[in-house]
Amino acid sequence: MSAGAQTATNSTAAATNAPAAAPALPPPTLDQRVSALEAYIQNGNPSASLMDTNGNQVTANTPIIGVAGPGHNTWMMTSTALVLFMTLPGLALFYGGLVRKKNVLSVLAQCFLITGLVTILWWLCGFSMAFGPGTGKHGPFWGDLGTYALFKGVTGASGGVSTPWVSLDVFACFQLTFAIITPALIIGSIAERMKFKAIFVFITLWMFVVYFPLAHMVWSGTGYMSGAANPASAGIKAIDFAGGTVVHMSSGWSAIVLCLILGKRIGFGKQNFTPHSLVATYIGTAMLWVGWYGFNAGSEVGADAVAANAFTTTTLATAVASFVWPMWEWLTKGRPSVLGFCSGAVAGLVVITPACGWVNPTGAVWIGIAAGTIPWFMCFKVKGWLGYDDALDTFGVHAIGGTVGAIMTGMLCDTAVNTLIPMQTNGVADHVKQVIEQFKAVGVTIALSVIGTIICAYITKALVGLRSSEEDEIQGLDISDHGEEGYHG
Amino acid sequence: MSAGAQTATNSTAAATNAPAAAPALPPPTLDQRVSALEAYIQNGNPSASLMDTNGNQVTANTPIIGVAGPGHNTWMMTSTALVLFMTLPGLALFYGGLVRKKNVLSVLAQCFLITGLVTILWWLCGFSMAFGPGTGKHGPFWGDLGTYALFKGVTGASGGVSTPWVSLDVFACFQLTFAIITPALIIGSIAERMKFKAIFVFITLWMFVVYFPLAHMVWSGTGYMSGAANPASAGIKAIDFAGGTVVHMSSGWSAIVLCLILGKRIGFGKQNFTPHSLVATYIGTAMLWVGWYGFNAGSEVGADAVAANAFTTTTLATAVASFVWPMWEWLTKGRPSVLGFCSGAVAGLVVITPACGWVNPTGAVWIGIAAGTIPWFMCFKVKGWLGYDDALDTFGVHAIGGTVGAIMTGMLCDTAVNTLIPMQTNGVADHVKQVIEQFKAVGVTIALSVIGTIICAYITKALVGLRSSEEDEIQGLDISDHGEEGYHG
Amino acid sequence: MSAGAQTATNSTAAATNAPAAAPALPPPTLDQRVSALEAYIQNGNPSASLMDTNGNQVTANTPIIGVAGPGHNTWMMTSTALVLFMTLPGLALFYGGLVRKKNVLSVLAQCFLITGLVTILWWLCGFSMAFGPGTGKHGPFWGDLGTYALFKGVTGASGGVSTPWVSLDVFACFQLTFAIITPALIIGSIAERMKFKAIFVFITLWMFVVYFPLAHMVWSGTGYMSGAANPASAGIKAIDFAGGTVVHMSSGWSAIVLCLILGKRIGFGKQNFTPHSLVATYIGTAMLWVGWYGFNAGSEVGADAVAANAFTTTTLATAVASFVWPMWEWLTKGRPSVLGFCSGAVAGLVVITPACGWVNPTGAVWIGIAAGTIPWFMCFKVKGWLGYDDALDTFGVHAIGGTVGAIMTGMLCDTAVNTLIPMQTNGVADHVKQVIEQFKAVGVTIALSVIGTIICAYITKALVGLRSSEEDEIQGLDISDHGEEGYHG
Amino acid sequence: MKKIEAIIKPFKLEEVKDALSEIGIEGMTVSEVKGFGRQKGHTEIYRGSEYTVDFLPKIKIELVVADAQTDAAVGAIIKSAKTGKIGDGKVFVSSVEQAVRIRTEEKGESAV
Amino acid sequence: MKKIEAIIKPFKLEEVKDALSEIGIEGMTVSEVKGFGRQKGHTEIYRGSEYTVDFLPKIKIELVVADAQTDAAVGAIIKSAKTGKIGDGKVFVSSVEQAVRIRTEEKGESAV
Amino acid sequence: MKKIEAIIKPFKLEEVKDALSEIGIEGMTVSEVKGFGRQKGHTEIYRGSEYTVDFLPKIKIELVVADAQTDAAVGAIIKSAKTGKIGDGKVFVSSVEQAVRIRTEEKGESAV
Ligand SMILES: Nc1ncnc2c1ncn2[C@@H]1O[C@H](COP(=O)(O)OP(=O)(O)O)[C@@H](O)[C@H]1O
Ligand SMILES: Nc1ncnc2c1ncn2[C@@H]1O[C@H](COP(=O)(O)OP(=O)(O)O)[C@@H](O)[C@H]1O
Ligand SMILES: Nc1ncnc2c1ncn2[C@@H]1O[C@H](COP(=O)(O)OP(=O)(O)O)[C@@H](O)[C@H]1O
Repeated sequence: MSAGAQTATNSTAAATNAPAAAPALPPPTLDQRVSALEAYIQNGNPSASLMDTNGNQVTANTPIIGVAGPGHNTWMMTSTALVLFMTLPGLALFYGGLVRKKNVLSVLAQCFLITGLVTILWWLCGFSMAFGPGTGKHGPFWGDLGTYALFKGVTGASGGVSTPWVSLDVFACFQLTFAIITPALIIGSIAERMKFKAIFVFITLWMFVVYFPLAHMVWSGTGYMSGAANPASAGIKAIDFAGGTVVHMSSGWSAIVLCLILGKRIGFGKQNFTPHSLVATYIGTAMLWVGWYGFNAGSEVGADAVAANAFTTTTLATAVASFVWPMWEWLTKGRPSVLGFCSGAVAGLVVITPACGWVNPTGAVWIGIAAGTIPWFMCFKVKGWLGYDDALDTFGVHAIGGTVGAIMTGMLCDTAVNTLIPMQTNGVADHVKQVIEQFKAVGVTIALSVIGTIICAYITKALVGLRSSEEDEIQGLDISDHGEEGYHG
Repeated sequence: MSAGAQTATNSTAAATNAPAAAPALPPPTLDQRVSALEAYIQNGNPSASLMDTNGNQVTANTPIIGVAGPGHNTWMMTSTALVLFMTLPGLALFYGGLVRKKNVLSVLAQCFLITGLVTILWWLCGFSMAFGPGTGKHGPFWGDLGTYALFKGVTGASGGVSTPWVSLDVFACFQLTFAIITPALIIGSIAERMKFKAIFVFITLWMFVVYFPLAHMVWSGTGYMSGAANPASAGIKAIDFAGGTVVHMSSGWSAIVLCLILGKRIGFGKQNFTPHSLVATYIGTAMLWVGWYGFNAGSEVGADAVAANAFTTTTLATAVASFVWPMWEWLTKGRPSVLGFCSGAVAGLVVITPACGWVNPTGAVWIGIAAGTIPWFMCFKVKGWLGYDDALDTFGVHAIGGTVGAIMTGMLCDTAVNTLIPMQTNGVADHVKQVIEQFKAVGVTIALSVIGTIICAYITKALVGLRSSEEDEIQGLDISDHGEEGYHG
Repeated sequence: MSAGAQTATNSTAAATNAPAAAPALPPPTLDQRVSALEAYIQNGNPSASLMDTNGNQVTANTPIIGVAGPGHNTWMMTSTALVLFMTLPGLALFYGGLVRKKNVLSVLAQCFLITGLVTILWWLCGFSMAFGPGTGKHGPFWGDLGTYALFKGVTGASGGVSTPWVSLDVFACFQLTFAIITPALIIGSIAERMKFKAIFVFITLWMFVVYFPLAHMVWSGTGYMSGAANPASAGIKAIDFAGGTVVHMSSGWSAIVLCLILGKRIGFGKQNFTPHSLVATYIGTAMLWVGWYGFNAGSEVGADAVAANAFTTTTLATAVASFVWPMWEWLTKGRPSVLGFCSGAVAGLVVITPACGWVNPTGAVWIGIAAGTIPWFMCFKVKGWLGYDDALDTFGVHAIGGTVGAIMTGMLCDTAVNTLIPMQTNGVADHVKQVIEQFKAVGVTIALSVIGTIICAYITKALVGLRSSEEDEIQGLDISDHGEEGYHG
Repeated sequence: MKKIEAIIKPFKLEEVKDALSEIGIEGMTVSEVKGFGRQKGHTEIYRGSEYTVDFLPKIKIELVVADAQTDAAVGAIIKSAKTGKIGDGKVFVSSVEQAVRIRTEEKGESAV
Repeated sequence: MKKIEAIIKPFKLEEVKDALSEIGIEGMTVSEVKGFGRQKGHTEIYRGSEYTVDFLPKIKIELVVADAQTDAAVGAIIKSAKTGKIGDGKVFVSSVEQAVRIRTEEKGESAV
Repeated sequence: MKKIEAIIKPFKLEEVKDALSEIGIEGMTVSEVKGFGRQKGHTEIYRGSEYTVDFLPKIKIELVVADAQTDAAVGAIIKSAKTGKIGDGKVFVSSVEQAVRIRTEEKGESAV
């Protein structure tokens, strides 16, 4: 199942209704109890064998229904820790190494701020907005405030039919780490010049305007673009295993818009903006890669064969892309660079993200080649031609990479890997149909991100202003925004 | 169950007696075998269904009794690796970044020394002293030397009735990582001036005088303050899920005492003691957070719903505290600092530690707010008023944070989260009772730590002296104690 | 079972034949289904109870046969991520910190290059050559190109009889991370002077000439030295749990040969070659340690009691060695150094690698003492006497450590820990027999590594040359090979 | 020959270098220094400990020029380094008795 | 005007700065240097390779002062930098011909 | 007394130090600097942004010597620092009026 399939929309219902109904039902048979245990191994629905052909439960629950299973729960706790590790310290170091020394702490502070801020929003209402069932007309676009606000009913019990073996609270934490890293990615574009207060306000608004709706649309059981979790009634039957649209496209396209509104850094194109520590960037890259296993293989919400496939394709695509990008540098500039290896790896991770649980290993290799080539071309050529100042290349890598990934997912998805593909792609015609759905999802995502960011940016500008003063920018944001220096002595 | 409940006191007994008794017993029924498998999913006792109402075993063991279960064992191996990661390199970097450049290696060396030294002590007799059953009068305070000395009987078989699904040797390693990080925390207070040899002697003594007894008292099945693992006969029915008393209070209160005995660093209050690398501190903080999931959720010794709850409350409290601390800075000093984000996160982790498996998500948010406020106030205000030189704020964060956590655990614990709460807190009166137990445990812990540290410090002073020479301190401990420099060229 | 036992040689056969045969067979009984579930807990063969005494399957598969089990699969995904973490960023930082500032990026680039390059080779044919069954005369020495080339048949389904609970694709990724770190270790010897292009060519050749054959010989079910996985027909009945021969001896002995062919660094013995950042080396060491849990305990390919034992012995041996090495420094040079703690830990990890799943905790302590002593003596004394320029001591630590480990494994292995020991070591005589087998494997490994490296090195020299120009070496490889600097401003 | 030492704001280095190149100066030596002067520093707070940082990052440029070039060089530096705000720095000129180019052992003005 | 260059022990910087401030000196430039002299260094050992480190960390203070202030400044430095132990450092005085404040283009003693 | 300032290639430092020690010079101060001159730099590319780095790492050695030692010292530096390739650096000599040893307050040539 894809990340989409895990939406826990009816979980509390399932967990609380069943016991209530139980007294009237005969106890489960030994066969049913064994079937439920087998469902644990298969990451399947343990209640299946309790149902008659109409889906009515005919015996009482076995003792393990509603209980999270240790293997799957372990994988999800591990995955959640890994995805947090991607932001803190992974992304912080990756980005922090690329800025000038005088701004390193500002990047670090921004990542940490987002972690705390988004957690609070998620607990307050974000999880409910994104993964609450959402009824009525707005159901496909927006969850609801009531179901999980203040983590009501978010306990260690299993998350329901679609995530039967994982604690709902662990699932909520797992999804939280996605909600954290997405806005943190935006920072790359606007580094070294946006003031801290403005980032605070902008991100708060952006979560409500862009992220919560998009996560709901793509991953919720009632979502508008949720081809896997909402196969019956999704308006757009797109697939996105781990967040090509929700995470990378949304952050990347928002980033370029914010970057254009904000303007270039003082001295751009004239002064030397060399990364202050490629060693930090390298450590960050490696941590991103390692953490990304939680991001991608964790998005299966269970440690089954699809998770294993996602793990494998992530490995292949990333390694290939990390190889291809510096080879292009070698060919065109005479030397393969460390930043090239790092950029290639991150690009590979981005492009495989939507695809990892849908494509086979060979598909992953193709994706790796594309990931090492197209974002490279964006950063080395197109960026120069267009002249925008996307400081750390969030656009070139995440927006373009996420878009390429979304489309290639439709081209390369394989029903032998995952049976939930809406168009049951068995030939070119099916793939064309799936690609069309993917293009629609790409269009909606870009539109929402661009318009949402324009709105949030101008509100922020009106409230607190966007840019640091010239003096602060020259002195460096570490001292002006945080009263500290990164290194001393 | 709390960390306490996992004490493996009768594990080898269970593992060896059963087979001996088996021949006389009829084989287990299919129902019993299925029940044992279901117990695996539930992290329950697989032998329960083999017993009659008097607790006598009536059929032979099923094939999986005494066998560690893969999901739970995986979680505990992962958790153990994560807790080691907290010390090496997490804490080492967190502390190492805060000292001056000339002392960075000394902090790193001290953390590594403690890792090796404590491992050897643990293998020799420490595990046995802390988690050996302990009989007779001293039983509540001290284990025994015989049971597990030299890791006798510490094998991959399951650890017994209270930790049925985890290998005893993995449990011993997990607890070892706690025994490592606790003395390593003390280093924060006495950084930059205590000589290496003195740290060696002091820590060796301190493990015997303070740590092993305290771990036994709080977490062993016969412990004096072990309200969860020893509900029947504990003198103080306190609860401490992952080490608020054993780890943070013991290290923090010992640290301040040692710091006062040692005196201030040369130049304190006059020279500039700016942290030499907040980037290192930041990386260390993030690693602490990630590793702390093993510390807190691992303390359930299994991947069940309580572990999931501990995981979730750890996330919430930490994120909230990391947000609140810099907000206080912003309010009072005009700027939120990176060190503020880091300090808040660590404070949050400390305060939630005793509470994580007992409180619900809302309780965690309250704890996060307290953690971002009280230790902040200690470091920003009280420390200045009192004028002690707690170099890296072990007292302000760990002693005070651990104490606040111990008490708030009693206030906020929730029987819906964990049924093992001694006072079965269903109303204000029960909570008051539990809080009183918590206060008693706080008192005992402080008394033991303070008195123990005074004894160990003066013995150390008599044997090898405590402080580095003035010349060494000025030159920096890296060169004088280790003959190396942290950075070169 | 040892790493060897996991070879998945007949996995696809098992996975595909069974269903084909199924229609004719009666369905499995409830007892058989429960037995298969119990096999999951025990990491045993789930098909065992389906067989008659001749090993013919008499009932159809239960639903979980061929399905990876969540607990074991989780452990192997976690372990794979941990082993990748060892190379990126662990080893890269460990080595990167030890070189001079002007060469830090070159080491980082080399590690990343190897990661991408080896992944591509592994996918193309390497996995098939190493773990393909291999038939006929060459079968003991070399797999085949057909079975798994381009990851054909490498899916999320379970890997077969010998790794029944782990996805074959996860196993392939796990083994890939070993194939990555092995050549990356070689870099230590030839750091700061071998040109990037030459490393590219050399490593490509070396994988085919040394690594793939050796991995096959030691770990495949048909391997020549695979005493555990091929007990019936292995020519040399040696045991190597996680890669003492395949990983450490092969890289270490190859490294010294390449280092001698390459010659010393300019200025060796005259200029100051102080490590540029022991902080980086320390972080790298800690990451190696944490990641090595995946390497060692993961080599059981399942989360059972042997994995738990490997986890425990790894902890003990490493901690002891990290303590012993600096104590020798303290005794002989007056000061224990941070580099000593780090070197001791790495040496401990190396020496316990072949032994971890075969020896008991006491054996591990002995191994730790040897590991802190013998490699220390090599680096502090022998290296000086012989005068070779093994820049980062790959020979002293990995070649010597791996060799010591291979032999001590035979001396200390314990049938109570693992029943697969070929010589069923129950007394001195059996141990002597096992040690003789170990010596044979040591001999073959050294011969293959030395000869293979000579061949590869001279081919590389002929094709592209080996050394950087004098000017490039003085300027530093970062600028000359990669056009970048590690730190700026 | 004269030695010119200029203490400037770091971000002005490129401009000063270009200005000097333009008037034909092809050698100089640069170092990172900290300056204490009228330009006020800033306060840094680390967990409640406040430090006033009044040594600010500056760049020192040293160049030895022929007597005849001195005024032009000083002028070029002043023009290119000036922002008009406090902390722009200083230029000092002193006399050099001898200069040698190590590579060729040329002496005097032809060495610089 | 005179240029005073003082090589001092790093941990004495604050004291020297204060001493100079007291006698009314409000500008100086400071850099991190390594000193070689009579003060003996130490040995560092990295995996058996021993290196003698005889370049020790020092701070160099440069300040240009009016002729009249020179003696006072030198005196203040000596007094505040002295520990009496080997390695305390040196003070050198030389002559400066011109000084310009970049911001205002003031010249001579009013520029320093 | 004279002040000798030498800009040399970094990897030559040990040799120069030894050469100076041999002729009895027992004090000097060293700093890391960046040099701009005829020696051409290199290009660095970071994700498509190309930067020409023409400030190259150099070492500056400063030593104050008695007048009589000047020529010997300059000669020793030149000899030991020379590689014959562009970028070997310069030696500048200027006059120092006063030198004080902080520890003893000795003045003049006995202070260096
Ligand atoms: N007397 C001096 N000697 C040496 N350097 C000085 C002196 N006065 C100022 N400087 C240097 O010049 C820099 C700028 O001086 P400052 O007084 O801050 O501003 P301004 O040059 O605009 O008056 C200082 O940071 C310091 O490095
Ligand atoms: N002749 C010299 N020229 C320049 N700097 C010198 C000279 N002699 C000493 N120094 C500097 O002064 C510092 C202290 O000198 P040293 O001989 O160690 O002690 P002391 O000044 O107490 O005699 C040295 O580390 C070096 O930086
Ligand atoms: N006029 C100058 N004033 C000060 N330093 C100079 C001057 N010219 C060159 N240098 C220094 O000397 C170094 C070497 O000079 P360069 O012209 O590259 O080579 P060479 O000395 O072989 O002619 C430069 O990097 C710079 O540090």
